[in-house]
This record gives sequence, structure tokens and C-alpha cells, in this order.
Amino acid sequence: MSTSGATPAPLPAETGAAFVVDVEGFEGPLDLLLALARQQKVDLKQVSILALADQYLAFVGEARRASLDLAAEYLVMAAWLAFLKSRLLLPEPPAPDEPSGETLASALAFQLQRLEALRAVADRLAARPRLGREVFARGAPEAVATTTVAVVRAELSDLMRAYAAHLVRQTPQQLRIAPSDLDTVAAALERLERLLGATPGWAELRAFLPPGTVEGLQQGRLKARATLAATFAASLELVRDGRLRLSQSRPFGPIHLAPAPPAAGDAG
Amino acid sequence: MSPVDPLHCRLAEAILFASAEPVSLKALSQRLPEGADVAAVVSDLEAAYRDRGVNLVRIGDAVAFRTASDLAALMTEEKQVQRRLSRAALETLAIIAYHQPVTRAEIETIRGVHLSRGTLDTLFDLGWIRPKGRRAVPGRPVTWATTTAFLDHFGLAGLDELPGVDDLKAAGLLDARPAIQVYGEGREGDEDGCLDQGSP
Amino acid sequence: MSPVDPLHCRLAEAILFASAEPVSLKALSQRLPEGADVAAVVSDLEAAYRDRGVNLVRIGDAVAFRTASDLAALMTEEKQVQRRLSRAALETLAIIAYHQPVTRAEIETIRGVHLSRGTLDTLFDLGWIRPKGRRAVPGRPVTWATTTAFLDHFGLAGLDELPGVDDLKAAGLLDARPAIQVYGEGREGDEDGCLDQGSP
Repeated sequence: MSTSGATPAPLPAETGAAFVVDVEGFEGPLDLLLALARQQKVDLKQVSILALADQYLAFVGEARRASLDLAAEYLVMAAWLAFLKSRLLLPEPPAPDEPSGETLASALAFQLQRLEALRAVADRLAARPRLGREVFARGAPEAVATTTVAVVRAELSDLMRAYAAHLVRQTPQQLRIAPSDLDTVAAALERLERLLGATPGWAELRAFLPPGTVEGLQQGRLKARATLAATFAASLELVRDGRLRLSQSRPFGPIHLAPAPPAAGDAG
Repeated sequence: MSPVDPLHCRLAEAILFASAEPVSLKALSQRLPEGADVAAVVSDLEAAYRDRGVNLVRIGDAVAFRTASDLAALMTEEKQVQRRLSRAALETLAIIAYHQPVTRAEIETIRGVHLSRGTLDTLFDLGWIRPKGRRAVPGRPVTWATTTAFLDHFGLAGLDELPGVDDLKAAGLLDARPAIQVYGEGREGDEDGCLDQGSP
Repeated sequence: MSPVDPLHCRLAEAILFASAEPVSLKALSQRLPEGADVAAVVSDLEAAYRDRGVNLVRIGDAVAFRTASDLAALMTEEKQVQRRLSRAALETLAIIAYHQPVTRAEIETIRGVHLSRGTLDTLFDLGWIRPKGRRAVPGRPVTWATTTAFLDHFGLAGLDELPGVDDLKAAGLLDARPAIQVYGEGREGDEDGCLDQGSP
């Protein structure tokens, strides 16, 4: 394993080989890494992980320069490889509870070998003479007998399917009730109007939410979020009608509202 | 006996074995390599199989492998009619497996339909379910559970090997995913509401 | 070779010939007369058919007559149109075959990509894989294994006949654990997850 001190393999762009930046063809970062490793034209056991990291980073850099939309997993792998590269190049040893760069590199090499070996045997498996294609069963199974024994044919898959079908069929019944307990804008409007009369000045929007909503929001509950959305929508309606003022001092900051002052005539 | 090409013989043997219908000599000669002596091949096979458990028989101008007629009496037990379990029976079995012990009334409640008389009988006759005590409610109805034969048939070492709902989902069997999940509580990956951050 | 009763041989031959599905040795012995030496009968038949166009092959603990695999090229006219397995499905099948029993997460670890919904479903539909118990780790995930139908389809007598399985084992590549655990100091709960998880 030559993880350090190896001459970096030429970058894809320099090889002249038509290694077009086309992530579409790859099944994820590992697949891409394996393809890049094969370009080094050595046994995977001898692959230079450092060179591989450079190749990958160059590939990703090229893809971003071409404004290709790279899936997040490719970028995560790029970040990880950059980290690995620094580990391999830095002289100082890592903290005792962290694996060394060599260990990480070996692990990556192992993963590539495992995937490549797996693909090789998968191909060998697929190339075997297969029943119904190259090898055949008795074409005319004979019913020689005269007595009939009924054999029920049912596989675990049938059982699972039956239960799954049952579950799928059950669910719409629950569906009917679900939406009804979400707060509506109309309800929020009514609540705001009621509470607004008792509010002399500025107050935070959250003060107008029904009890329990704030806790629900902290837990990310959908019902609470719907209530918040409905209340905000209702407040906008009141602003439109000139009955309410809204204020927010900074993005994502608290929203305050206050009753609008009585109309001071139509001066203007 | 004429010197028949062994490859022709083997190929004819395989073709006749795999064919669902008797094969006419003409069709057979079309499938054998050019110049094969079909009549000789068939004669050879006929002779080779004369005293075996399977014979090559002529049916009109076609040939086919058939079980030796003298064995018919010995093979009587094996006629098996493969029958598929009805949907109702399969679903009932699944519900007993997943909800056991469970009473007839509970099965009907879960499935939302009346259970016809034969369904439990069928499963019982197959040896896949058995009564397992009575429920301590009025009427003391019998509860049903699955048997060891059930586990054997479906290749399960124990009931805890029954794939769970998550596994059904993972296998794509619950693809008609209920919209109810959209309304589920506590979705992960939620950003905090703006209210939580702003409050001093 | 033991003197096998010719009648037993002929009867077994007829039974096996008549069946399209593999017949387990247990089922075969139940159908032969009391005291028949099933193992010897099967060995005799295996030998008798070794060089013919139809062979007796072992599939797990069952046997079946199948057309000789070396005739494959000549049998092409019989070829049925079969859906080609996708790359993902083939690789997933291979991982299940070589690493079984194996969880979904382990499959994803080895392939380095998320397993799409339909993949296991396809293999399951083909009858080639089945759930096999649960792994004793948090979440108790279901593990997957191959079926007898898988062996039958690929003409394997057993899992030890999987191509290259010995080489893979010798090279230590039949380890489904995340690479860092295989290679590293076996740290647990590592944060360098992007290497180890199929779907970061």
C-alpha cells in the first residue's frame, strides 16, 4: 500500500482518456472512486489512496466548475477525502482515540477491493447457465396418479403480501379524521379578533396561540406548526383590513402585533 | 445399431425432456444439427430408456418421455394438486400470525369483514393454526394461534422472525403509502419554528 | 457400489422425471417403498445420467432432473424472454448470496449506495431471497438469505459452489462490517461515517 510519497497519478483531465465529468453514470461516490482507482491500472491492493483522493477531488472540482449539480453524498466524500489527505500528509500523529491516516486509507482500499471482488463474482454468477434460459426443467410435469392430494401452495412472501395488503387497506379509514384537528385560518382569525380587543399595545404573536402550542412547536409537532401558520395568516388578513399592525425587527426574529390605531380620517 | 452421434442423442434427449408437448419427428429434426439422423436418434433413445422408469413413447408421429406404465400403480400417492390459498384465508392466517392469540370476532374486527365458516377450518385442516385457550370475556371465545407446522412451512425459526411492519415497508410492500404519515407527529429534520429562536 | 433395488431406481427416476420442481431427499424417501436406500438410489441415478442430455443435479438438500448445462448454446430456441436483472439487483443478490445472512444496512455499506425501494422487492418476487431471522443489534434488523429457488435457478448444488466464494473468503472480503471496523482498531461509534454508511 503506497499511501504516501507516491507520485500522484495524472489527473483525469491530463490523461487524455475521455473521462468526461458525468456523475450520472455512477452509482454514488464509492462507484466513482472504484472507477478512478481502475484508472491507476494497478492491482487494487497497490492503489495509491493519496493519488486517488487527488483524482476524486479534481473530478469533483471539475464537476463544480462545469456547474454540475453534484449530489450531497459526493461532496461529503470529497470533504472526507480532503480530511484523509491531510491526515496522510501531516507528520504529527493523531489523537490516541483516532485512527491514523494509514488505517483510514487501508479501510478505504479494503472497501474498494470488497466492492470490486463482489462485482466480479456477481458477473460470474450472472454468467452461469440459468434455469429457464439455458437449462430446463421437465416441460411436461406428469400427473400420473389417480388419487388427489391437495397441496396448498403458500410462501412466506404470500403471507407478507397478504398482511401488507391488509395494512394498506386499513389506513384510509384513519385518514378521514386526521386533517380535521388542524387549526384553520378562520378559527385563528376568530381567536385573534377575540384576544385583540383585550390587548392594549404591542404583544408577541406567540401570546395569541392556544395553550400548548408553544410546547408543541418545540417538539416540532405538525398540529402546532399548522396553528402557527394559521395564526400568522390570520394576522396578515387583519393587517390587510387595517385592523392590525405587525412588526419584526430582524429576520427570523419574534413577530409583534398590536391593534391598529383608529383611522385618523382619510387624510392623504 | 447405426453409429449415432452421441451429441445428437443428448440434444434430442434434452429437447424432449424440456418440451411441454410431444415433439414431432419433423420438429425434432429441425432442432437437431444439419444432417442428423432423427430416426436413428429416436431408436437409440427408445432402446436406452426401454427398461428405465421413464420411457420414450411414440404418440402419432411425435415422441415424448412418459413415466413407465408399470409404475403407475406405485406412483398413485403422488398426485398432488397444487392449490393456492384464498386471499381471505391468507389474510386471516397473516392476522393470526401477527396478532395471536386472537379470537374469531377480533379477526373480523381487524379485517372489517365477516369471516366465512370455511376459512378457519381450512387453516386448521392444514395444521397451521390451533386453538389456544379462551379469552376471559363473556362467552369465553376460543383464541387462535399458529403452530410449529406453520413455522416449518414458511421457513421461520420462530415467531419473532416474522418480518415486521418496517421490513414490509423496506421491501416495498407498503408502497401505497398511507397519506396519514404526512400528518404524523414529530417529523425529523425539522427546523425550529421561528418563534423559538426569537423569544428573548 | 451397493446393489440398489432396480425397482427403487426406476421408481425414483419416474418420480424425479415427472416433477418440474426439485424433490427433497426426505420427500423422495417418503415416496419410495419402506427401507429403500435413498442415498444409494440417488447416487446411482446421478451416475447413470452423468453423460446424458439430462442430468440429475443436487440443489441444496433436494434433487432434480435438468437439461445438461453444456447444451445451453444448442437449446437457445427454447430461450424465453426473461427480464434482465438490473445492475443494482444483481449486485444486491450477490451480496445476499455471499454474505448471508445480511441486513439491508450491510448491503448498503458494501455497495456504498442507498438501496432503492424496489430492489429487494424484485429479488423477493423472483423467490430468490427470503428474510432469515433478525440480527441481535439495536433495532433488531431483519437479515436476508437466499432460497432453494435461487440455487436451482443458478444451477448450484449449495452455497459452497458459489463462484469464487473460497477466494473471497481467503482474501477476507466476506466481511460485511463497515471497512473501518474490519481494518481499523475496531473502534465503535466512529464519526467518520461517510466511509462506512451507504447513505450518509
